[in-house]
Amino acid sequence: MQISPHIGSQLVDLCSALLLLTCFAIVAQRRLSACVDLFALQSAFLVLTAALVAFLTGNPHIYIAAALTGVIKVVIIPRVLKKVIERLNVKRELVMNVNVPAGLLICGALVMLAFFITQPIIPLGFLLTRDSLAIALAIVLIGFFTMIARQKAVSQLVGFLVMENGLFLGATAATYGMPLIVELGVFFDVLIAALIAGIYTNRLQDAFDNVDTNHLTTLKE
Amino acid sequence: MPMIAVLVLLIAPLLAGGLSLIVHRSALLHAINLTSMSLLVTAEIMITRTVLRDGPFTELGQLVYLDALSAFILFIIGAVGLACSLYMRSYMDDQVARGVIAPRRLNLFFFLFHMFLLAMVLATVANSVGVQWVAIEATTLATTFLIAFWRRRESLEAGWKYLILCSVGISLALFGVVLTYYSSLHVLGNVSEALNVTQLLPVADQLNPHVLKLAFIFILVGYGTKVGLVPMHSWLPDAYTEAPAPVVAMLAGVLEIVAVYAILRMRMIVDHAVSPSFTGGLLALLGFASFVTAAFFLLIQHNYKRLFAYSSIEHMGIAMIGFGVGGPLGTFGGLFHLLNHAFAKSMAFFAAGNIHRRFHSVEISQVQGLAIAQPWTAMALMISGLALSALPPFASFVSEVQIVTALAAQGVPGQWLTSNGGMVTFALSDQFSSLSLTGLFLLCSVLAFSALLYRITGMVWGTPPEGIVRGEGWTLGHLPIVVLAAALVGFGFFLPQPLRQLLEHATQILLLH
Amino acid sequence: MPPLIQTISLLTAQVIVLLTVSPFLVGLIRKVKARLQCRRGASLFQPYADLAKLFRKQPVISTASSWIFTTTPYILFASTLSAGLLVPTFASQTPLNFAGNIIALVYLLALGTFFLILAGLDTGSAFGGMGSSREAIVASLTEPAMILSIFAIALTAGSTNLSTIVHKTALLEGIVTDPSPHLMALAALFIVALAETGRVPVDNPATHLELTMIHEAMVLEYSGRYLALVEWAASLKLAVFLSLIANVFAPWGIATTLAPASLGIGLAVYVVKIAGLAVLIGVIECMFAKLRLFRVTDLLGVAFILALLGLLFFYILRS
Amino acid sequence: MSVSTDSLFMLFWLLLASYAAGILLPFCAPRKPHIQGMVGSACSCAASLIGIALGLSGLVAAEPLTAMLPAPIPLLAFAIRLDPLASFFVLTISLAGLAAAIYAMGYLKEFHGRVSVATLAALTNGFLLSMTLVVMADNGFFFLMTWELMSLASYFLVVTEHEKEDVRHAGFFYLVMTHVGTAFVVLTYLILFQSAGSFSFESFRHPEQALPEGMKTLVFLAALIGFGTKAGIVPLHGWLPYAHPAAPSHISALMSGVMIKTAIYGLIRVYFDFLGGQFPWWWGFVILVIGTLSAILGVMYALMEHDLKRLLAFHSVENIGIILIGIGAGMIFQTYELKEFAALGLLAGLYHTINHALFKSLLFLGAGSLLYATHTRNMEEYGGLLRRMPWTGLFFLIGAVSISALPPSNGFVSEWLLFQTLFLSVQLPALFLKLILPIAAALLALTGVLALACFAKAFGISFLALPRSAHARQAEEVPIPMRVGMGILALLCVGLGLAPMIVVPLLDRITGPLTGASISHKILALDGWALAPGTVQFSSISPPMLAAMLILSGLLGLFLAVLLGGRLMTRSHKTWGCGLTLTPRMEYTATGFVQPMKRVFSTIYQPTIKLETEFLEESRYFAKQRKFEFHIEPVFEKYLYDPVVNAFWGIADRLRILQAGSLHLYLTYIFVTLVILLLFAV
Repeated sequence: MQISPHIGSQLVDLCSALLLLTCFAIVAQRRLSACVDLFALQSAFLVLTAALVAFLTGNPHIYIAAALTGVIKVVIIPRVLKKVIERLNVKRELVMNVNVPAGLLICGALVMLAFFITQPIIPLGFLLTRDSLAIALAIVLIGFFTMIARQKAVSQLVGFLVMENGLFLGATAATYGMPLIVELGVFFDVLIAALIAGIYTNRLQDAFDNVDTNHLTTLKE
Repeated sequence: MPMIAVLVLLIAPLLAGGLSLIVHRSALLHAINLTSMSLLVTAEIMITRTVLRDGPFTELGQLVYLDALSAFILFIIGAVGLACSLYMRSYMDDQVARGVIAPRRLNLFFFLFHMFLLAMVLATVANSVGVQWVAIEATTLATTFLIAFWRRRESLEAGWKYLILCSVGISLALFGVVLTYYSSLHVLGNVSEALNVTQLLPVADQLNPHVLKLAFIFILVGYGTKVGLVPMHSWLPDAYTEAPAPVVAMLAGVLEIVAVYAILRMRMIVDHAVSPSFTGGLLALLGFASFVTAAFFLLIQHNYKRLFAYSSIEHMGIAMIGFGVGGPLGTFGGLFHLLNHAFAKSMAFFAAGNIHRRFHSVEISQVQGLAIAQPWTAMALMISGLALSALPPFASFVSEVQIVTALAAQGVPGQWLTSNGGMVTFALSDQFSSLSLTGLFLLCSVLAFSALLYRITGMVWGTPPEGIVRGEGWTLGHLPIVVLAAALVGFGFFLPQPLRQLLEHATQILLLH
Repeated sequence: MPPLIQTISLLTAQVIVLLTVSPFLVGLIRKVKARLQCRRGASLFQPYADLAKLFRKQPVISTASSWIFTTTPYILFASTLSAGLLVPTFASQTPLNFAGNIIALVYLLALGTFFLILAGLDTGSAFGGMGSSREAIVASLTEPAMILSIFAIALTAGSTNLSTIVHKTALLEGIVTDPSPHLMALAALFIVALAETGRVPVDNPATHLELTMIHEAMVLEYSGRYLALVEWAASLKLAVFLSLIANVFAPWGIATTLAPASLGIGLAVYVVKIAGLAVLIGVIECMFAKLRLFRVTDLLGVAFILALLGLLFFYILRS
Repeated sequence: MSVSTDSLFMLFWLLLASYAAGILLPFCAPRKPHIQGMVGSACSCAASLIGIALGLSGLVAAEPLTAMLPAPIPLLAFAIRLDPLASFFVLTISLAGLAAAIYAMGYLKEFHGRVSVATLAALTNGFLLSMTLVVMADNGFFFLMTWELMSLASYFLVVTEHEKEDVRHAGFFYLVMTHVGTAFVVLTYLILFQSAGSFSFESFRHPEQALPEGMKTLVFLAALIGFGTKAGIVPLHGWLPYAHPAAPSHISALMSGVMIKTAIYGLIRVYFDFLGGQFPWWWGFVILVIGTLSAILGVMYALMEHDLKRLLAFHSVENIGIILIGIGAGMIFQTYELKEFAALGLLAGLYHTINHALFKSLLFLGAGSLLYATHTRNMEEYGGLLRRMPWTGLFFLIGAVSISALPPSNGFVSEWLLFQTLFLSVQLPALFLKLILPIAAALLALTGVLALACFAKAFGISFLALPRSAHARQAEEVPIPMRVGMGILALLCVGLGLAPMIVVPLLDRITGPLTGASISHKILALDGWALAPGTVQFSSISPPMLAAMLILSGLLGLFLAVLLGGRLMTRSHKTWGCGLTLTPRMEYTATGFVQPMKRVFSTIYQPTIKLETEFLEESRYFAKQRKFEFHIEPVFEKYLYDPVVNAFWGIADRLRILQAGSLHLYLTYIFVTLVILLLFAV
């Protein structure tokens, strides 16, 4: 079956927008496990987008990328994180560095920033993926912001992973996927990084008996 | 022939890493380590000769790209790596003997060490910018446990900070890579080689400048975190304080430089499309930020490892200023300074390791009369201190003078503030402003000098406190110190022909051929 | 008469004159003071008798002292006499004019002072040290004023060579053009002379009260021929300064040629002039009390300012 | 008379070789301290002798020796040029070096077993070599290299006895000060580089585009601060009184005698050679004022010192000031195109430079001998040493006479020339300067007399009267080599005093090219027997004649004594101590000696005096013991050095907050940087 490029681009944009929405949701969400779920959801949307792009452009290695994403980010990593959360039994983010409304406002600003910055280079993009580069950048920035705004190690991890999602979106949507070898490398790294972080949180728990990263301030001038 | 060399480069560490997991005698581990290192060095020498003889070449089907610049970086990796391996012999055994680390954890240590090495080599030889990114991220992952190797609370904290900050930075760099790809697509089409330097360089001038600017900023901030440029430097002092001496020597001596190399590679591409003054301005800006900040922080250090950490930041800043100012002189000086810093700093950390073993404290106030307690180490510390404060007869003096001269003569390339938003324009290359920058440079160097030598002389001179053993026997661990010192002095007066050629070719490469 | 013989004879003449005249000046000053204090006082030629007696006496040397103590009198004598040879006395053209100008004279005298200070310290007695220390401060305070006043004079005469100055002024060059700076310089130099030669109000040569003495304290341990030499040197110094002042500021009548007649006249006039100055000093010594050591600064400050003003006037008048 | 370039070149290589040998051989020598010391000293002796030959032949050579080694590294070129100016300083350095080396042969015994003599000897050679190269360098980069090496070598020599706290402090203070100076020297050369486009001195002389006025001023100031710090001009002199005493005495002699002179070399090189002697009048004025200040303050602080080596260090400040007075006057005359007078001023300055090098080294060596014999530097514990150490005493006395500029010593000649220069200010057009120069002369005179007082104190308290401590009582004359070392310098002091007719023409070969006026034939009157700057009518002096006069009239005195007194017999007896037997405690102390000065110049010293009296229980009229403390305000430390240091510390301390340890903060840094760069830089 064949979809007109126009509609295709609409669809891709829609998916990207959904990704962005989940970002906001994550920023707003206080409960950690919910955050993780939202991340899983976002990854799912990401898979969807990737698949869509793959289908529309019909180059196969995006399928692989999509599949990998599905396995790693929808299944494995959320599992790991849940485990960590259970073990540390931290349910909710009690204190945040930035409260939710302010956070949301800032995120809005970040989105605008992303559009402002990418606006001159959007025309270069393919027809399919008009705005997803901007959205990708927005997601990266929001993920980054989440890491700053949250205190618990886990939620910082989530923020980091959100960044990664943004990057992946950029890679797939804006450029129809990086060269395969790079993709693989990236996935590998992300996986390892997540695992290592998981291990660390455990160790931190053992050492400091909490994972509130605000307590990590013994090393300073 | 080069083919083999390249294979050796990649396989030796891999193999060594694998073996380190299975063997269980420390002597054997060290043997493996030394063999792989020396293999690496020989391969490096072969490659250098090839590069100098018939210029850049690619291997393994476009996967590997080697030119004078990467050969130069490889040379540093090899030299410092070998020195570290020699030093580790006595250091690690001592750690095990004193029960600081369980014998079985040696395997893990060596495994990670080799992986670390492998990742750095890969990052240096990779043709594709993407693969390079993967490798650099890998270095983070490999080192984060090395840094936290002494499972103390502080080391955990340091490791965590290192992991988070560097990963975030690296992700930003990835976005830069994506953007590069994004721009190259339109010229090269959607091919898997579209990220290869060999492909990008020829067509670089057709790439979209705006995208490249964005890309470069992401890359700079990303890899800059790895280099430890202010304000992305915050992880560095903690990590350097907590990690075992040989690891720090590698981090400070090599890893930073590999990251710088990654930035320079990207810059080569960007400069074709955008005027060099853009990248140059940014580099100089961050360079100065690092230099100034570090100079002041050096004043208030009471822990000798942190002291050296900040001096690393300082010297990376100086090198960045060199590259930012550009021109044959600035670039040459920058590269040369990287080399000198690698040698001096690794030496400094070897010394630090020895001191810590003898005095059981990282507090400067606890250490005195080193000249009597540990003559060799005292010499190493003094020499590295003098080299790090850029005094003759050490090579760092030459490179720093080259850089500051370039700065005074050319000033910082201007107009990096002209944005599409029509920002303020000011060129910092007229005589007076370049002089004022020179003044700032000199002021900071004096500050850094005073701070560094105040602490170091305080440790070296005087009489050692009660209960400190006096005298120091010669061990294998002293060999690298002596060799590095000799090299530092020697390069201060004349550069061996091959090395000089290497540097000059690398400079040429960075100056858009 | 061949020039060499001429030179030597002139030199010997000057040496003899200085050596013979100087004790007389001391005697004269004492006499004047005595008279003004309604005493008869000793004869004018008492100082000669004193010297003769001292030379015959066997000196006592402190066991604590070193060769510095015994050589100092000779050095002192030598330096003062050499200084004297640079100053024109009865003839305006001294043969050794080329050997040193007025600065050389100042430093020759300083040489003597230096060794005298050392000698004062050499015996180890507290008096000597005290004298030396005070001598040092007085000397250091006189010097700047001296140099400035000398410079003022040098300007008016266009030379720093004494003999040249005197000769020119004697032939009525320079002096008449601008008297005011000359006057200032004269005043300054006179004060300096009082200080340098250890007269009241700076020092009192007659006293032996440890709290007040400067020069006397330094030479307290000297006796016999050494004391004789020191005393003679002191009077020589006085003679040098007086002839300096006399000839530089009032060179009239000095022998400008080497004709025997003019030389004779020159000699007579010279003796009269310095005798007059000696009387003046005597009078001053009676009129003023000795200043406290730390008041001396003010006096010499005045001298400095005067000299400076002299300089200023000169430039203002000339330009 | 001219010397072929080849022979010069050979001498130069010989010089390098022997210094290199001096650096290496001590370590190769057997592990016996005295052998190592001997080897090292022997090498530096040989090298210094060659250096003297090189310097002399360089002075008279027809054209300067130039040599250029292939540049091994971009920008760095090992280029040397031996023009008269350089040769003069090579000569000066080598003369002092020779004496110090011979002296060291005996003096090093002091260090056997305490420190590594081999290192000490090697460093000494390195120090001398670097100094020699500094003045020979013909390339800015090379100059900076040798300059820093010189500082470094001297630093390591200063901290030879690093077990002592004060030595460490002194060393570090010196290191930092000299580095600050170097920074300014670097700045100087960089400014010159900007318009010259190369570091070679030739291009500095003839830059591609002319230096703008503003830049010239910057060069002037930067060079003044940079070299001034090394020279120890007020107020940058802070390090001298610490560093010079801390070093081993023969090193102090070299540092104080010649190292600070390399700064004078630098100043002359930059001002007269690079800038071609074209400057506004206020440059010379500034130099003159700084010189006068340094001279006065230097000698005044010296007066209050009772640590012999500190005293000498302060006198270095004074003499640098005197040299600068000459140079400053020269510059002023140069401004008004009075080239001959300019030459005279410069010549006087250079003459005093070599004189100071000689007598200051001599005095430091003397101080070293006292230290060697008594193991203390405190004057109050000396006394009566002239009888125990006759030779040292004699040499020290000669040094003292020279530094007090008394005839017929060399110091007298140079200061006399200086006075004449200042008196020639009559010829200046500006009234202001007409008045300033004579006042400088007056202050110079004051300096001279204070120096006289100071050395009367130094010699009198140390060498005369009764020993004031057990140290002094047990003192013995120092070994032969040390005496020889001092003797050479003493002879030179007298020689240069008596033979200006030889020195002046040589100096004229330097000042002639620099100022464009050759004056030796004008100065030398009466076929060389008299010096007459200006004209014989204006002023003249004949040191040999003065000496002759002194000797003759001395003999006359002796003759009179014999004539009038007959047999020269003496009786010796204890000094009369008012009825008590004389003890050292009755003697005048150094503190007592300078008490009047302290009172008269109290505005400068700001003295703080503390007197504590502890009375007997029975009666308040009898003091059991009294404690007298007296300090003079360290004005410059308090109002200049400390504030600067504290300022930087303060800033650094406030910056701590940047590194507060919070991960979020660090993340924010990266985030903000990224955003800002994205917004502005794109």
